[in-house]
Amino acid sequence: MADLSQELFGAEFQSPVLLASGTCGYGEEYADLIPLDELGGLVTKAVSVEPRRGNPPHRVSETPGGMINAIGLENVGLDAFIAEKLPWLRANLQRAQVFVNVVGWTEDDFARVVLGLDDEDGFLGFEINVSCPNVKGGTLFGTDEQALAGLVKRLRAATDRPLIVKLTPNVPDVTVYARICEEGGADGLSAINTFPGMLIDVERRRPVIGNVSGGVSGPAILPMGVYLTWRAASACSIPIMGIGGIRSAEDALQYVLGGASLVQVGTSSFVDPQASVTVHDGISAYLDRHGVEKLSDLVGALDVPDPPSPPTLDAG
Amino acid sequence: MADLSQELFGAEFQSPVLLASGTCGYGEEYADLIPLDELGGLVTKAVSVEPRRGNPPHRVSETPGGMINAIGLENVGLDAFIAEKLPWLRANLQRAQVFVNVVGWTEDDFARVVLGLDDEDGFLGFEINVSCPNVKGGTLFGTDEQALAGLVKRLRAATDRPLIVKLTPNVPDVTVYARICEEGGADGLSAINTFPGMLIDVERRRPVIGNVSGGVSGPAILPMGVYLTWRAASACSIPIMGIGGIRSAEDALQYVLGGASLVQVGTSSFVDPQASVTVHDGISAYLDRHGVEKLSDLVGALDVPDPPSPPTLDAG
Amino acid sequence: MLSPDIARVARPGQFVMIGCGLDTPGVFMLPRPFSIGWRSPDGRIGILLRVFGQGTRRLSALERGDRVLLLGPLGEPFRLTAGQPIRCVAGGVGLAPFLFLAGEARAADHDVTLVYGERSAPYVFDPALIRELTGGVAQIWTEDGSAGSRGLVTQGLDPDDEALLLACGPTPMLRAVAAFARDHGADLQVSVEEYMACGVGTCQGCVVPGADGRWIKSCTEGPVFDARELAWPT
Amino acid sequence: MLSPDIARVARPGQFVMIGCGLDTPGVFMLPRPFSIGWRSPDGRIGILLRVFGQGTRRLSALERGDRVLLLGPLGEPFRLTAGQPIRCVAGGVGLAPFLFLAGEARAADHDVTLVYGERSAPYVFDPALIRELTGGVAQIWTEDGSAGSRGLVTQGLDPDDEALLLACGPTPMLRAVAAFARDHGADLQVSVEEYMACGVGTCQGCVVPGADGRWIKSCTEGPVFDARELAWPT
Ligand SMILES: Cc1cc2nc3c(=O)[nH]c(=O)nc-3n(C[C@H](O)[C@H](O)[C@H](O)COP(=O)(O)OP(=O)(O)OC[C@H]3O[C@@H](n4cnc5c(N)ncnc54)[C@H](O)[C@@H]3O)c2cc1C
Ligand SMILES: Cc1cc2nc3c(=O)[nH]c(=O)nc-3n(C[C@H](O)[C@H](O)[C@H](O)COP(=O)(O)OP(=O)(O)OC[C@H]3O[C@@H](n4cnc5c(N)ncnc54)[C@H](O)[C@@H]3O)c2cc1C
Ligand SMILES: Cc1cc2nc3c(=O)[nH]c(=O)nc-3n(C[C@H](O)[C@H](O)[C@H](O)COP(=O)(O)O)c2cc1C
Ligand SMILES: Cc1cc2nc3c(=O)[nH]c(=O)nc-3n(C[C@H](O)[C@H](O)[C@H](O)COP(=O)(O)O)c2cc1C
Ligand code: FES
Ligand code: FES
Repeated sequence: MADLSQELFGAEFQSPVLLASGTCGYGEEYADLIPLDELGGLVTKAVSVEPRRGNPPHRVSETPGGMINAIGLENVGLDAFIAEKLPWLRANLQRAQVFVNVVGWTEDDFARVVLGLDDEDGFLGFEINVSCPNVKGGTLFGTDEQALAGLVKRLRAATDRPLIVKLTPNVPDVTVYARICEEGGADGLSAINTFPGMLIDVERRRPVIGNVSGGVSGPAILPMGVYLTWRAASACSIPIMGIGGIRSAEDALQYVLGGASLVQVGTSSFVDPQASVTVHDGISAYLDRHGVEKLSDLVGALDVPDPPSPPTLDAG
Repeated sequence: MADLSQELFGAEFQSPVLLASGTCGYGEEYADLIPLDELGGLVTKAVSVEPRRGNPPHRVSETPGGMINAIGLENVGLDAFIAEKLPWLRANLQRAQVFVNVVGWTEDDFARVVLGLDDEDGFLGFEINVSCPNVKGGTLFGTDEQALAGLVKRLRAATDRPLIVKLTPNVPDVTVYARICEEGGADGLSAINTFPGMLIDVERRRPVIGNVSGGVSGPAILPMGVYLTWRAASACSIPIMGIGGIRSAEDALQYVLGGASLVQVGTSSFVDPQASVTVHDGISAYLDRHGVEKLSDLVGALDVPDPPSPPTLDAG
Repeated sequence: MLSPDIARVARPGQFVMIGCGLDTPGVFMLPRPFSIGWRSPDGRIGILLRVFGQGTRRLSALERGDRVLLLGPLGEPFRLTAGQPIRCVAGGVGLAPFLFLAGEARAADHDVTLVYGERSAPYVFDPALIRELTGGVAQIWTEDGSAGSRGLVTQGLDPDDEALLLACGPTPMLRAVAAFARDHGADLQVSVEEYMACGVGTCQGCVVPGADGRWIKSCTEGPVFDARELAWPT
Repeated sequence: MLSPDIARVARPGQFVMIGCGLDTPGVFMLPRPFSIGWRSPDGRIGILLRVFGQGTRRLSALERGDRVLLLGPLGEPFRLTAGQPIRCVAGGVGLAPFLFLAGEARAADHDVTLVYGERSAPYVFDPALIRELTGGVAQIWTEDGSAGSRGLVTQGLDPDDEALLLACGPTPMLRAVAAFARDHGADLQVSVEEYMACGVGTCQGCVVPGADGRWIKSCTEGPVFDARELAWPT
């Protein structure tokens, strides 16, 4: 049996497959449905300093090959997270690694969540969600080079725990942002968050989503996620969690070959709660079939052959 | 019967449905399959100053809910376009409007194509493809505010014909680029071009696409296209051609309600060459069913209701 | 659909998520929620499926023997007190949970009536089947009078009746029934419909406005709510 | 598949694009190219479908009576000179066009032989059906010798034969046959396989390298080429 475990961020990941933020609640909700503690881990729903009510419905809808969501980062807030959610994670997940997804609208917001959690037990590190507007600049943290650089440095100073920045896809050149994160001291990257999108109900001539627009996820964004992961990996040397549209081991392995050490399964868990388990098992089968001893041998192992010049008829 | 015709860019569009650049060749290829001259029009494959050989295969492949392509802007070049392709368009399309999609790697490249064609008959205007790298800056014209502003002004000075800029989707804020185009004197916008993406053949551990990465199109990008069109429309007052993933009249009407005056059908023509005709007929049926007299009444007619505050249980 | 595990423990008002999994080539579909409409002793459950959009069109094209992904039973059922008389108000496919409930409640000696509204006759579910499944008749209303009485189901409600009201149907109907219950001091439980992704409480997609100003997840805290828990427009 | 228009005018070597259109809810699929494998007088055409990935898996799940979107006949057929003797070299589903061609060519009094290679026995197309469709036998080769002779189809070629060679199959096989033809000065036409989107010349997706350094669209200028038109690796 091939070895799927990896030592990353100073911790042991028994599997490369994690559940993506916002698609597994705070873990507890899936506890009866899947063997959570056998996965690589999970990323919690975003946690902000104050509780957030979130957006009016409809908050989710199907799109071609995917879905759109505008939950509005509804969450219980830092204090209730510590009091009500973290104890469950601490008590129930021994081998699966937990990242807390952190969100804010100012640098201070982020820093307060990170500092507030830093001394608690029950999780490994932080995944910083920078796909939210910076109230100072109006842009998203994740699309504003200066705001991102400032934020990463500030959070790096605030914690010694693994600090992962989750990249926003709608930038002209993701390598710029990947490098900013690495230079600011981030331990890893998550690529990618959702794409802004919108659906219109043509019969009523109204947006389907209560918040008008939302984030598109699911298989539809798979090729974009693989591309951005590959680009980010080419620009920095910190580990990457590949995210976007993963349904199968084959999808996950595209991310791994492109340079991701870990992957996260999001939308597919809605379609089949077992998706993450199926992905794990399929990766294991792939390694056995190809005689690959350990998964880490595949990370970034994409072969980009030079096309023959002059071109000839090649074996596909 | 509702009126689908519109007067735009100083010309008559008998239908709001056009064929998208790169998906209908130079028109001729589809002549036997669809009643081209009954459509709103078509946009030619990109034309560059010099002929281009394009990328090695594979150039196209299916993705979840869409496809990826990396043709590499293969085209016959300006001179051959004038000598071999334009005469057919001139002779065969009397009522359908033709835009020439123009591509280049320097401002001069674009200007030479525009100037070279300006005195020719057989087409209405130019659609400027700015999703290509600017050899000067390394970025794409379409993601570089200065390069885009310079290019639009330069081309505006070069021609009095309708000048449409085709927006690139992977920017943090499309309104910035929409405004640059309007201020530079563009007559209209096309939104959107493809999303950068990549597919990996995990069995061979190689990119599927000869060019490694390519552009993702098809239904998968529909919600992104509608969103970006709506955003662009909110930022400027020149007409917009909505593009991305349109399969049906309903899809097209999402663009129209979001603010597009015209739409372009691309990938769907590969799935069914009649797609554009079906979209046209469906729009016509929708207008009749809803008692809308003319299509232009629907352009931008999206109703964005304020959610009730405090929230109550509303009728979906 | 054969699912002994669901059939055994299901209670009226609960729902299932029905999808086609991740294996069908070229197909992506979020699962869709459906009220459990009936169950049979041999471990089958039934739903009432009306084609509305893409998802239901796809599910309706499934054939006997096709495999679907079933998740359930989910959510909170209707809550009945022993012996309590019950008035069920159904609009359209909102009939489904009452097919299940009316049969079971009648077997448990509740006094049950069922008022059932549709736009017009072609939509009306077979009255013979309703009788078979619920052991009683439904009082049918159509907007155009093409079947049963002409008008809205709310016209079928008796202001002097002090029975427990249960309602399931389109939101405008629920609003009308809620206004009726409020005006007449009646107890009302409603089953709401909101778009869902996960069905199990993880995505926070399915919220409805609570009377206390919170958004409430309808998949885990509902779909059945006491009408007083929700914020109704005034 | 019933398509009298295609069946009437189709010629061996041409192909059809088969898709499922835009109407199936939740499904997006580019059409896939398939060589025309046979035609019947009542206006049907047949293809040889081997499940390879998602697309062919989906198409193979179609049932009698399902509607597909058929575009064709497309591309350039094999070009035969009257009376010319022909040696067909088929690898895998590359057999398809020769089922069509061998029958028609034999009927037109060509001397036709068919060499057909597969990985192993389970893949081999029914020899009785080959006989029925082509009016002759195929000389079968398998890589593991589990059916017919053991080895590659190229071993079935006679260096002294001056007949026209026609080949269809995986690119490595085509390369081997092209090398053979070059070495022995034989005329060769090959049918190539490249990923396609439109199938009709608009997308420029399906190019193969021409001997003159151009990329050539295989859907309109091919799929059948004179081997000398293409650039082979040396
Ligand atoms: C608790 C519950 C019980 C239900 N019980 C039944 C039942 O017994 N019989 C029945 O026919 N239908 C029932 N529905 C509605 C059903 O789930 C369908 O999703 C709905 O009719 C939409 O049809 P569609 O998926 O074909 O629409 P699409 O156009 O394919 O839907 C697009 C998107 O909108 C969402 N959506 C649209 N309308 C609704 C709606 N009314 N409710 C939930 N999501 C919606 C879909 O989930 C999807 O994400 C129930 C819904 C809920 C929440
Ligand atoms: C001219 C021509 C004739 C063909 N004739 C036959 C035939 O008679 N019988 C048969 O079984 N197959 C035939 N094929 C191959 C067939 O079109 C399938 O597309 C191919 O086998 C891939 O299978 P898939 O679509 O299931 O793979 P998927 O994995 O679903 O394909 C993914 C993508 O790759 C493309 N692709 C992958 N492999 C090929 C390939 N070999 N050729 C073209 N596109 C490919 C697909 O079009 C799609 O875009 C022919 C191909 C061509 C070009
Ligand atoms: C309902 C939903 C809620 C989400 N909430 C969050 C969130 O709170 N924080 C975050 O960083 N990403 C969030 N995401 C994004 C996912 O974590 C993931 O990046 C994205 O969905 C792409 O992966 P997928 O295609 O596998 O779903 C959410 C996604 C969905 C569908
Ligand atoms: C095969 C192919 C070739 C294309 N070539 C061009 C091109 O030359 N110039 C251009 O501006 N857009 C090109 N496009 C982009 C389309 O015009 C369109 O913007 C995009 O495909 C989104 O629309 P769709 O989803 O309807 O296909 C091409 C798209 C495809 C699929
Ligand atoms: S549907 Fe996901 S929380 Fe209710
Ligand atoms: S497949 Fe489109 S040009 Fe050949």
